[in-house]
Formats: sequence, structure tokens, C-alpha cells
Amino acid sequence: MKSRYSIFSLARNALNYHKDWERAWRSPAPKAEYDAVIVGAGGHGLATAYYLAKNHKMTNIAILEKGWLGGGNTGRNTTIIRSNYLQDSSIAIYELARSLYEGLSQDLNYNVMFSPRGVLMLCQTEHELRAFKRTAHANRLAGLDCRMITAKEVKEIVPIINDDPNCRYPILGAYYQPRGGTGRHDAVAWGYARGADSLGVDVIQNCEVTNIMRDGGKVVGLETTRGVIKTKKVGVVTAGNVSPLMQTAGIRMPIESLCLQALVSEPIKPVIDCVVMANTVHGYISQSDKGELVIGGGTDPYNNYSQRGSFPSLEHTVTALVETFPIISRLRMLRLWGGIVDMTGDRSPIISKTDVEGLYVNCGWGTGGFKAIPGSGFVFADTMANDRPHPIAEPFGLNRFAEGRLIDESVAAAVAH
Amino acid sequence: MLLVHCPVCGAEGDETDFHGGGQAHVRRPATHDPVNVSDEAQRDYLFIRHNAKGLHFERWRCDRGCGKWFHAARDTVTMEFKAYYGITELPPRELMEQATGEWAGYFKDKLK
Amino acid sequence: MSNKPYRLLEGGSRIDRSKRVTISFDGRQLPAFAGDTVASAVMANGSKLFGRSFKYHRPRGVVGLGSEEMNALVGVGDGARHEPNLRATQVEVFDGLHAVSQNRWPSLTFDVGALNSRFSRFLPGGFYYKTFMWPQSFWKHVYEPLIRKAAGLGRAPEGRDPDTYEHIHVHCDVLVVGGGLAGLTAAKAACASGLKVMLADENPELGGIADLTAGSIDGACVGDHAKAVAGQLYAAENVHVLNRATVVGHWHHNYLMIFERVADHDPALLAAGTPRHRLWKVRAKQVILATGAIERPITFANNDRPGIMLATAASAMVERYGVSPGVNGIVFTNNDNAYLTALGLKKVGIGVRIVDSRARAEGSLIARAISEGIEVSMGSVVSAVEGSQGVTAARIAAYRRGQGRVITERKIDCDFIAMSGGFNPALHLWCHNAGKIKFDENLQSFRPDRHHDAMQAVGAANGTMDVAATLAEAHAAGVAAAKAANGKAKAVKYKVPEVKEPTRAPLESLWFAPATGKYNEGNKHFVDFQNDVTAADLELAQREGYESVEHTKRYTTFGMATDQGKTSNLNGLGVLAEATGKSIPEIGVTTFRPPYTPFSFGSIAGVLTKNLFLPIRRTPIHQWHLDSGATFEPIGQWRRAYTYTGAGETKHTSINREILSVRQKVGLLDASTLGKIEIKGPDAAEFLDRMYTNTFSTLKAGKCRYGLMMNELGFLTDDGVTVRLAEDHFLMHTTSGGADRIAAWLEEWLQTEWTQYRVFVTPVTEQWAQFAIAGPRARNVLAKLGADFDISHEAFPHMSFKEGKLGGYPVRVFRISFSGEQSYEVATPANMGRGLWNAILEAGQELGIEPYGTEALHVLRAEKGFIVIGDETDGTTTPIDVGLEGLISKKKADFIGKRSLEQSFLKAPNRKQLVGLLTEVPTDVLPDGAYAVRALKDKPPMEMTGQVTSSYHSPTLERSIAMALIENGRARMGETLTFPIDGNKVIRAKIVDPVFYDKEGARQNA
Amino acid sequence: MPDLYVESPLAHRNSPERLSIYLREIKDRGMVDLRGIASDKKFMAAAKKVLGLDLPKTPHSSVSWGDVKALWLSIDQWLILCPRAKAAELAAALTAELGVIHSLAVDVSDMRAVLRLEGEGVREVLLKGSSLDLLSGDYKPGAVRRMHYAEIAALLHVVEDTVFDLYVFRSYADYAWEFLLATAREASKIKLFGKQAGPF
Repeated sequence: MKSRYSIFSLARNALNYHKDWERAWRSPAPKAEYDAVIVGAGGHGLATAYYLAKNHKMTNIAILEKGWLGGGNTGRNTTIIRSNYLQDSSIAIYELARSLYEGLSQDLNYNVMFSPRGVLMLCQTEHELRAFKRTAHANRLAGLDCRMITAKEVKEIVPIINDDPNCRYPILGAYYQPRGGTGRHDAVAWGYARGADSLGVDVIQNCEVTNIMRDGGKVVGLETTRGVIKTKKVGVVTAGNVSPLMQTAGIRMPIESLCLQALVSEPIKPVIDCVVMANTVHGYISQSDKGELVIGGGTDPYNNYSQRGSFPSLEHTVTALVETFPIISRLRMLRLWGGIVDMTGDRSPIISKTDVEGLYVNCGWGTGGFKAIPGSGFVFADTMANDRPHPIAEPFGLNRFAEGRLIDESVAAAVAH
Repeated sequence: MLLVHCPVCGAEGDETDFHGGGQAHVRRPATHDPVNVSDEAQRDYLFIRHNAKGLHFERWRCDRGCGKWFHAARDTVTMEFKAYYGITELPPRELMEQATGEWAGYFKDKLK
Repeated sequence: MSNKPYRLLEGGSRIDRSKRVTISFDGRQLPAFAGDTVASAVMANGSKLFGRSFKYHRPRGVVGLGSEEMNALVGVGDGARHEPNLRATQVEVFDGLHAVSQNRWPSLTFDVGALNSRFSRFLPGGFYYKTFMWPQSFWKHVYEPLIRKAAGLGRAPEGRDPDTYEHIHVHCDVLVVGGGLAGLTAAKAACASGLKVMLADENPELGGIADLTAGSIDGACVGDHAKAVAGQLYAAENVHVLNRATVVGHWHHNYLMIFERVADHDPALLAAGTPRHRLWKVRAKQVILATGAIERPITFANNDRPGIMLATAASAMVERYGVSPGVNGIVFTNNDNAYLTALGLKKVGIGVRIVDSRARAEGSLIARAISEGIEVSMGSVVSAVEGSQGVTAARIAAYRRGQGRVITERKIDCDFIAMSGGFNPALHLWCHNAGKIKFDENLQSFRPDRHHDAMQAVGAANGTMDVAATLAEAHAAGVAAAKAANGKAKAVKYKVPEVKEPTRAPLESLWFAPATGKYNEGNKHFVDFQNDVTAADLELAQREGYESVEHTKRYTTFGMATDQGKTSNLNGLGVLAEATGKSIPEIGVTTFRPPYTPFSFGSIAGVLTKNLFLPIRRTPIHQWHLDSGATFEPIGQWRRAYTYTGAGETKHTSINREILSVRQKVGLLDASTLGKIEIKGPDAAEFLDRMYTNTFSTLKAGKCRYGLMMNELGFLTDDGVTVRLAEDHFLMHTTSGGADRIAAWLEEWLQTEWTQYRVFVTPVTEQWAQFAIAGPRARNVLAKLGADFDISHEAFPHMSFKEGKLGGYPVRVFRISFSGEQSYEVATPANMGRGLWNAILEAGQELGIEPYGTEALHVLRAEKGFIVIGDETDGTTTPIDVGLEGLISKKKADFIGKRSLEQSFLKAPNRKQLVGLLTEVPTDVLPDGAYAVRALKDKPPMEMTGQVTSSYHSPTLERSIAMALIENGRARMGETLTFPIDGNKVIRAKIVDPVFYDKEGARQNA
Repeated sequence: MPDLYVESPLAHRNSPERLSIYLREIKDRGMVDLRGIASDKKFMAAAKKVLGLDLPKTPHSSVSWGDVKALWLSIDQWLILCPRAKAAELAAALTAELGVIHSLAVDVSDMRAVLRLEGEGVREVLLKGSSLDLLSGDYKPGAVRRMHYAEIAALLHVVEDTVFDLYVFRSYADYAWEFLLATAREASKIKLFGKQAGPF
């Protein structure tokens, strides 16, 4: 067990110029065999490993990462946490995740800086207003803390918003989830890694899986760049790189890998204290504790494995946000970056057993995976440990695509008449 | 900002003048046999994608130009376009030979 | 504050001493000259303190030469024109410029936040991950607000930006990035080919640091040579030169963006309406990167004190602005270049000595320094600095390479230190476009590796530091680029110039200059100045397991300041390499992401603000609607009249009035936005059979039919009425929002799947203005207008079509009804729309005609139980769900979406079905989107059984009505549902048939 | 027969001032959208019979005969320009002449607004909204290109070296007009390439 982090340990270590801090996680060599192996040390994978060890007492397990842990989409997103979805199955998993986030710093003894500063989803057309009213009704009955607020209340919460009723897309109101917010993305990965490691999980970086080994219909091990590892249970959690890997097990995925980008401004003193999402114009914004405006938009419209995107989608997002928050016109873009997101046909994730015994897959989080990390890891660990879908994971099975049982959250997008 | 070339009208322009139409050569089973389409075949048609890392084959439309659909071979890592070809055509032979993964399987019969 | 004269009596190539201007800094009026920067102007007035650092609020001064500056950040301008975080080294002064320092309270010299510095021992890299966790609620309520307040550098402007911005697209054969010696030479060589060449440079003047470069070219000093070449390029017809223009990013296929600061330096330009910034979007056939190199600071104890700056920056202060960085200074270096700085300082009478970490070095500059009497301490380092808001003294100690701590120090009084740890090629753009890089032992830095086929790097950007080699390399690159861009380009032979330049001794890396104590015991050796990341922080991150350089970076925030690691990145890698015993390439390199330097969001938006943000589509009647008090509803990009609220009315009453006028008299609706597509060809009918769920091949010419379209998933996407104009010719109507989408959808299927069909599809939406005349007196309006065709019910029944003239206007008339009343949709060519509209109103006046808007339309159709795609459907709704299975052909073998309807979930027994709802209390109007529950509980969660899709007060029925999608609803007629509404209200409503009015359809057939 | 009231898309706009180019609406242009198979000799012959010209087969080109002009839009689509009064008649004549030949001719004279841009800096002004290489040899008089302009679809026709017609769908006419007012301002005038003064 690791020594705990606290204000006291910080003070104690300060006296000694911080020489005695122990490693947050070990750097173990892979063993020849594990009871289970998670492929992909992003947030979802690390959370899965942590909960396998913590909830299901599976400690002879490893998590393999081809690069550095948390280096994929976990460290590249805009850190928004919310659970205000429309479909019951979506609400269930995102709300599980959100509620786990509330106590995650204490659970992991690592400050993930979950900041329930509130999430506002602007309504800028009558149609959008109707759609969010519907979501609010559904969410309220599902037990979520949420409400619709007026344009005036929006202005009070976000004073820098353009409240001109004659602008192109005037603010008609907003959906408000006060308990949504943001977290520190890297800390989530690091906290889970440290937590899993302290429970005995081998977190192995710079180890790429090149082949899923099968015997008949069963998983028997993994070929990696650091040798063969035997195991009968494999959880693949590799986001945008899931298709090529699953293909080695003969499974074709309903996934396309696209580039999603985000950007930050130079740091400024606080101007916006909650998360604002403007879906009609495709932009969302929050301000980090460092003072940077964190801005995200939509994906590029074609497959991309390069983590380097194109500019038009960001240009649209920035243009929309300049119109929505006019003071940002004279602020400057500091950095932009891209991630490879794994999109399914219905834009909802896959948490599933597969036709190969012992092979499980958790992917398809697309543009919104960060907010789901604790819930996703929790139910995927349960699914792997018990070899049956956790009730919350069940709707997200691969079989839904053959049954037409889609979980489409983009329904509010339909516009007609 | 990709630079895209339309093999139909010869226009060359920014990706915003074009429309990416996803994976090429997806077979619509009902067109060929409307009666006998299994749930799995329908799923494959609607959802399963090659999602190749590297050489990939796609549909594009000259959206703001001549309005015609065409095919393109593109590397999804470097973003280089390798070839453009007609919407009813197969890719140039050397690209079919270079294809890997699921694409290699798809082109195997076509190369015969 | 010092009274020493920091402005030298002579010199300053950039300033015009005849033009005096006054600026203010933190409210203090300062004299300056035209050509100064805020940095030089403030320093000329004897101040070195510019701002406070991010975490510890340590006092900071100017470090750099230009865009790499990370410390001297200022806010410029007032109110809505305020711009925070500008690099003082880049801001050109003008009379009346207001600048303020940042991140300090209450003042720059006395900053309360500097307390953080006292406690810095408790705030190592990543400290916040280890604390602030208890109690759980404190992060949101206590800790985070404190942290947020402390962070953030400058403040945002107030109010809407009054200035303008714009974009421009340009294609060129060769784009040269950087107008230093290398860029100028390459551009000149490319220019000679006659091709289109662009040269972009981020500074006000071309030349880069040619003016600070030793040696001569064909007898002229390097600076003069550069000036001459620049003059030739300005004069060339085929070259476009951009000054104050930073290439911020390099994307796929040689797409680059240039951020031009057009008017920031001159308020007169802004006042005249010149765009403040212009964003150039350049597609270049070939790119030559001559982006130069950025000098490295040296990591030594308290190396962040104001007065410690890069050697080249010190030279520039003297040479360009005639400003002395101090009276008595130290040049601390590991390479020969800084000797030039020392010589320049000496020349203007500034006291200087050199501290060189190399044990031995021989070069002509070193020899000259010694011969001019400058004291040179080889094998030495600056081991500590004294002073807090400035430098008062330095300690110098003997040093051998790799030494961990120094033993004896001697104190030297000085008031500034010029440092040079070598140069890093500016690889940013190279890497943006996926260029590979490699570590170069001579430079002790990364440099470009494999050449991308359409991109070359030259000069210092390529690690070429000598003048002669730079000239040759840049010329060759210019010629090669021209040749590659156009095979017919003329090649220019290289005339080898006569170059004189100093011989140089090799640089020796110095990643960390030791102090007496070990660096993790209290000394602050800053690696990233702005973010206050020290060598000890980096080492701690390694020890704690954050081994990947990306982990170290994120854990400590090194390289993440507003300079994005320009000066800190490699030094950090060097410190990590020494701490771990690995080589720098083994440590790795962090990724360079656009932009090269920050650029304004305003420039990204360009002119697309306010009225131009996104287009609004106007119908031919738009102006009339405006003049008639309409409020508008956005439908896609269209604006449609929502209701016409007159004097003494509310929206609610005007909507009711409009509805009743249609039900009782006659109403007029602008339906011009409806999509219209002409479809013609021998296979047109069969094609439509594939696109619609129902059959169109059986439709008779002159007749109309309502059709449903699904996507391939089996979900409804559009609906509308299609007319058969002739055997092979149809006119399809789509929803307003669906017009473009459906036209593209039809084309796609024709071109990619059913290529054998001979069908042409021509969208004609905007050719026509189209109006619905609806109500029991509709036919009377037509009669009054005068039609040249038979309008009797018998000759022109419901769902039929006529073409002819109405009131003299050429029209197509469709007898179709979305209101359930007798109704004619009349289309006339758009330019005549306004004329016909007026004629109809005039003709209908005595019949009581009133225009009605989209809300009345929606209520009218809801009374009739007609669906609206997007209201009753949400992208997961099938035709069966909404009770339209009658419109799904049983006979057709194949149509879009047919097969998916067979999937088990789409046939599942408990799907939601469209029903009508009548509330128990007739005045209760169910809220849109309200959910019914299976069983009412005290509090959520409650299981839901369906939701309201449309809900209105019906003035016709004088009660509320609603449509809803309810699980298995059609089998539950008569059942009462419970809708718990926000605020503990519960509304109960009975399930009924969704057609509330005129179930037999007598009215539309009248 | 009463007088018919006719109103062009930009009839309510005044002639703009302080622009670096000359901008106005062309109100009297008739337009017919013609679809047909270019390789179908019967189609080409019938079209020629009515229009008096060979429909251009070269992409992005145009051909004139008298007061009729044919703009190439796609391999199976042309926009026929003619005096407005003649358009309906021309569309009807084409339909009649083409008969059973697979084709579609529609009078679309009211579907688009036509903006005339004239002046030395016209290409630079257009480049503020278009990513086409308008300075290249591809855009000589006669050239035709459909394009993404500002935030809308547009059709560009090079009439003379410094005279361009910009066709936009009618509902977007105001947007295009306002975009031009913003980008063609005298104060934002720019000249690409050519001799330049120094930076000051």
C-alpha cells in the first residue's frame, strides 16, 4: 500500500526537499501470464483495471499501453463531465460515472479536481428549446438534478454571453445541470494508475499488443512488442485504434476513427465559471483553473489516424464562440491538438462480450468518453469478472447493431418544416 | 485542410468544397436480393467498416463543383491521396495489391 | 527605480529619435521614440520589472528578442480594445499607447501573490494532486476559487470588439517563411524563376537577425546585404512580402495560415477602418522554412531575475533601440555567439565580462574579446544571482562539465546578465506538417531530418549557423522549390559570394549550471520561467514515475506556458537527460502543435460576426413579413414568419386569431421555403418507388400524393407531397429543412447505387414563391383573383394539380392541405412572389383573409393529427410508430429502409406509438416533451412510458390537445396517463385518437 | 390583364459606396437549367438547334451565340443564359425539341441573384471569400466555376479580366451582398503580388 497523499505528507516532504516521495506507480516487466489483461491504459482501461482489483479482487492482472498511460484521448479532451442524456441507458451509465467522480479524489487518494461547476446547454432555436425541455423532463424523472433556466438566468450565470435578442442565434434559455462540471483529465488517468498499481496491478507502458492469440473460439494470450503474455481474459480498450487490434481476433468493428480537435486560449483571469455548450453552432467552452479557455467542437468529416486534424471545424467553432462570447475576439488561441476518436454508427459506446470467449471490448466513446470513465470502468470490470454484461452495460452490447436496437442521442438534431 | 481533386471535372480545391462520403465499395445487400438479407448482412452493410489505418478507399463528392461522386484512395495516417477513380470503378490494380487488412480480403477476388 | 540613463546617446537602428511619443506603463507616462517596443521604451526609462510569474508571482523582466518572450507580458489598450498577454518585445509603440503589467495585486512592485514564493517549498510540481482533497466539498467551494483567482495572467477586454478582421485565400508556388538572411536568399532565388513567391515574416522589418550577425557578404555587412535583398523582393512583380505576419500553422497538403497584424501598430489605420488582423490561408506548392533559431536560456540559480536576458536580446536592445540593459553586466555562455554581444556592449561603453562554461575554446570572436580587454572566465558558471526585483550581483564559480555542485564562488557586482545556452532551430512548422526531426550533437538540439517532398528548411531553422553555408543552402532551396513547383521554371546559377565571418569554436552543452547546494535543496533553477517550473520539479516528476516526457510536462506544466516551450523545451529535456543518465533523444521530444505563436480569435472569425456570422435565408416575402410585425422562427437557415402580432395582441392571441381565421374564413401562409425538386426521366417513377415508402409509379399525371421517406435504418427523415407533372416528370416537395439534404440524397442514390436509372434531378426550391391559401373561403379567393383554369371542386379536387394563370400571374396550383381545410398551394416565379402575395391579400380582403405564421400552421395540423418530421419523429421513429404503416408498400420488393424495418427491435411489441392526448382539465396544456410515468412515486426515479411530442391550446376545440409517443399506445385508447410536471404538479391525460378535428376529412374535400 | 409586379432579389438594396470595386445586381438575366447526356448526339443536336450553339463539353468553360450563353456546370448540366424575357420561351422550346430524348430543361430565372463585380481589385475581393486560385490562368474570361463562397454555394463566371458575375441562390442574395460590402471596403483594399512599398 502506498503512503497517502495529504497536506501533512506534503509538509513533511517539503522539509526534506521532496526527496522521499515514492513512485506513483511501478514500472514492472511483464510477467509470462496473468489472470486478465487490459489493453490500453487510457482512462477507461485504467479504471477497468482498478475496479477489477478493487471490486473483484482480481490482482494478478496487467494493463498494457503502447505509449505512455493516459496519452490518448484521456489527455486530449475538454474534460467536461455531465450526464444529461436522453435515453435511459445513457443516463444510467453517465450518471453512474458522474456520481463516482464526486468521490473519486478521496477514493483514489489523488486529487482529480472534479469541479461540479455546472453545465449549461444553450437553447438557441425554438426547436432546440423544445428538445432540451424534453431532455429535462426525462432527466428529472430519472432522478437527475437539472432544470431549464431562462435567458436572464443564463446571463446571470455567464455575464460575458451575447444576450442580444436580435443576434443570429439568440439565447432563448438553457438546460442546466448544476452538478456537471469538469475534472483534471491527466489526474484521472494518473490517479487510477496509482490506485491500480497499489492494489498490485502491473501497469506496463511502452508495450504494444500486436496480436490477440486464440485457440478455437477462446482467447489464450497476447503477442506484444515485449513478448507473449498468456491470459484467458482480455479487455480491449483502445479507442481509435480498436479496429486493427480486434481484427487480429477476427472481429470486425462498427467503428470509424475520426479526428476530434480542441484548443485553448492564453490564460486570462476568470470570465466564465461553468461549462457552456452551444450545440446549434457546434461549440463548447469552459475555463480551466489555469485561466485558459478550453474550447471544443466537432470532428473532421473523414477517417484519420494521425492526431493532426484540419482547421475548418475549429474555425467554425471559434467563429461561433466569438459571436456567442464577443469579448474573446481579442483573446488568442494558444494551442490546438487532435485525438483519434472511435465513432459507432449510433454514436453510443460499446461495452460488450464478443463471439470470442474471454475477449471483451469497451470502445466507441467517440467525442464524449472522459465523462464516462469511472462508470465505464466500473461496469466493464464487472462484465469481465463475471463473464456477463453488467445490467448498465447490457444495452451497449455489440448485438444491438444486428437488432436495430440503436441508442441514438443525436435525435434532437432533426430539423424540418 | 486537405487538397482534393475531382477526377470528373478536374477541379482541385479545399476539402470544404468536397463532401466525404465514408468508406467505398460497401455492398447494399437488398439491391442484389431484397428477400434474403440476414440481420448480420444488414448490420455489416449499415455499420461495419474497414476503418483501415493506412491505405483506405473512400467515396467523395465534388460538392461545390460538378456534383458528381467519385472514389479516392487515401492514407489515413499521412492523409495523402494515392489515386482518384470513378464511382463505379475499382481502384488501380497496384493499390488493390498494396491494400492490407480487411481491404486485402475484399480485393482478393477482384485481383483474379 | 534607477536614475541611470539607460537610453544611449547614440545608435538604435529601429528608432527614429526625431519622432518622440509618449506611452504609459501602469499609469506612468514614459517618453519613447517611434520604432521602440514597449520593452525597449520601458527599459530605456530605467525599469526592468514587467510582470509577475504564474505560480510564485516572482518579479520578471524581459528575456527575449521577440515572439519567444515569456516573462514580459503586458496588457495593451483600454476597455473593449484591451488585449492581454502581449509580449512587450513585440508591441510597437505609438503615441498614447497604454500598457499595464499583469498578474499582480495591488501593484507590480508590491504583489501580495508573491507570498506564494515564500511557501514555494510546499508547492513543488504537481503538489495540487496530493492535497486539497478534504473535505470533499472544499475543492469546489474553497480551494478551486482561490486557485482560479491566483492564476490567469492578464484580464479579458470589456465589451464587444470594435475592430474588424478578415481572411484572404492565396495560392502560390513557393512560400518562404521567415525573412532573415536565409529566407531572403531563398525567396530571391525562387523569385528569379518568375513564379509566384510569398515571403512572410513576423517582424516589422525584414532581415531577421542579420543586423546582429558578424561578418560581411561581398563587402557589405550582413545587415546591409539583407536590406538590399529585401528591397529587391519588395520591387519584384511576382513576390508578395508580408511583414508583421506570423505563419502560425502548417497543415496537410501545404496549407498554411499566416496571421498578419495589419493595424495594431498604428491607431490611425484602425480609425480608418483597416482590418486589425488579416488571416491568410495559403496553399503553397512548395514551402521553404527559414524560421531561424531561438536562443536557449541557461538554467542557473535564480536565473529568472529581472535583468537576466538572452544574449541576442541584449544585443538587440543596444543595436536596435539604443537602450542599455544595464551599466555593468555579465555575458554567460557556452558558445561563441554571445561574445558578439559582449563586444557590442563594450563598444557602447557598457561594462561587461564573459563567463564561459567551456574549459577551452578557440575562435576569432574569443580572441577579439580578449584582445579588446574583456575579462573572460573560461570553465566557469554563474552559480547564483543576488537581488530580488533586479540583479545586484552574481556569483561565479569554477566548473567542470557534469559537475553536480560548485565549491567556491566569488561575488561580482553587476546589474544584468546576458545568457546564451546555444540555439534551437525553430522546428514548429516543420513538425506541424509531420516533418521528422533528429538530434544534432554539434547544435545540441533537434534539427530537421527527412525532407517532406514539398517542404524544405534552410539556415538556422535547418541548424545551419554560418553565413556562407546559409547563403548556399538557401539559394539551392529556392531554386529547387521553383523547379519542383513548376518544371519549366528558370534555374538561376549560384554566384558564390565573398563571405567573411568569424571562425567559431564548438558549443558545449550546459543543461544545468550548478550552485553550491544541490538544486533540489532550495535554489530555484528555472526551466520554464512563466509557469515557474524548476529543474527540481522536473527531477521530482521523474522520481515519482512520471517518466515519459509528456507525463513530466503535464505533471509540472513545463512547456505549457504562452511561449509553448520555445525557450524551455530543450532545456527541460537536457535537465531530464542529466537527471536520468539518458540521452536527449531517449527522453524524447514533445509534440509541436499549432499555432507557432498565439493569434487572435477575432482573426479566426474574420468578417463572420454579427449579420455575417451565418447566412439567413430570406423568402421573397421576407420584407413584407418584417413590415407586418412578424416574429420569425429559424428553420435551418431560413427565417419563417412565426406569427403576426398586431397592436394590442400578444403572441398567444395573434396565433389564436390566425388559426380561427383559417378555420372560419381563409388564411394565407408563406410556404416558399418548402423544398422543390424536379425529377424527370424514363425511370423517374421507379426511382421514386425506391426512395419513398409508398408507391408513386401508380400516381396519375396531374395528381398529388403524400410520401414518406426513411433512411436506411428504417427511421423517418422527410415527408412531403409529390406531383406527377407528366408520365416521366415529377415535382417533389420536401420539408423546408430537408430540401438540400434530400436533393443530395437523391443524387447520391442515382450516382452510386442505382446507376442504371435514367433520371435527372434538378432542385428548384428558390425558383418559386409558394403560398397556402387555406380555409372554407379559399376557393372564393381564387375566384376573386381570376383563374384561367377551372377551379370548381369537381374539376380540381383535393390532391390534384393545375398550371395556369391566377390574377395574371403564372402559377402552379396544388390542391393539398396541411391544415385540414379546403386549401390551395400556389406557386409563382419568385420575382413575382411579392406581387401575387399582394394580389391575394387584396382579393381576399373582403373575404376576411389573414396571413398566418408557422405556429398557427402547427396547431392547425396538430388538430388534424398530421405529423411534423422532427416533432413527432426524432430520428429513431419509424412510419409504423407514427401510425402510417398504411404508407409502407407491401408490394414493392425494395425501397430505402425497408429491410431495417424487419430488424427485431423495430418490430418489438412495446415500441412507442403515436396517440392523441386530452388532458383531464381542458385548460391544462401539457408541456412539450413531458413524460408519462408507469407509476407515480413520491420522488424520482420513476419509470417512463412515453413523451409528449406536440402540445397546444386549440382555439378551434377550445381546449388543449397533444400528440405523444406512448409505449404500445394504440392498444391503450381511453387509458389515463400521469405526467409529473416540474414543481410537483401532475397532469393527467386520456389517450385518444390523434385526429382531433374533422376525422372524415370533409373540410379539405369541400 | 393587370400589370404584374416583379421584384428582383436585391431590389431593396441601394448602390453601395466606399467600396474598392463597383458592385450591382443584374436584374434582366434569364436562366435555364439544362440537363442531358453530353455523349448523346441527339441531345447535343437538339440543344444546338434551339440555342444555336454547341453546348460546351470542356469543364468550367462557356460558349456564346448571340444573346445566348451556355455555362458548363457539370458533365450533364448547363446553365443557359439569355435575356429574361426569352427564358420561359427558350425552356419550352428546349423541352419541345428534346421530346423523348432523356433531358430536363427548367426555367430557373428567379432562382438565383446575379451580382456584377467590376474593378481592378475584383479578384482580391473575391479571394476573401473563396479558396479558388483566382489569380491563375484558369480564370480567364469565359471561365465558370461553382464554389464555396463565404458560407454559401455560388457560381462564378469570369466575364472580362476585371469583370465577374457571381450567382447565388436567391435566398442568400442579401447575405452575399453584405459579405461583399464587408470585404470590398476601400479601407481593406489589398493588392496581391506586384511591386510593393516597404513595410512603413
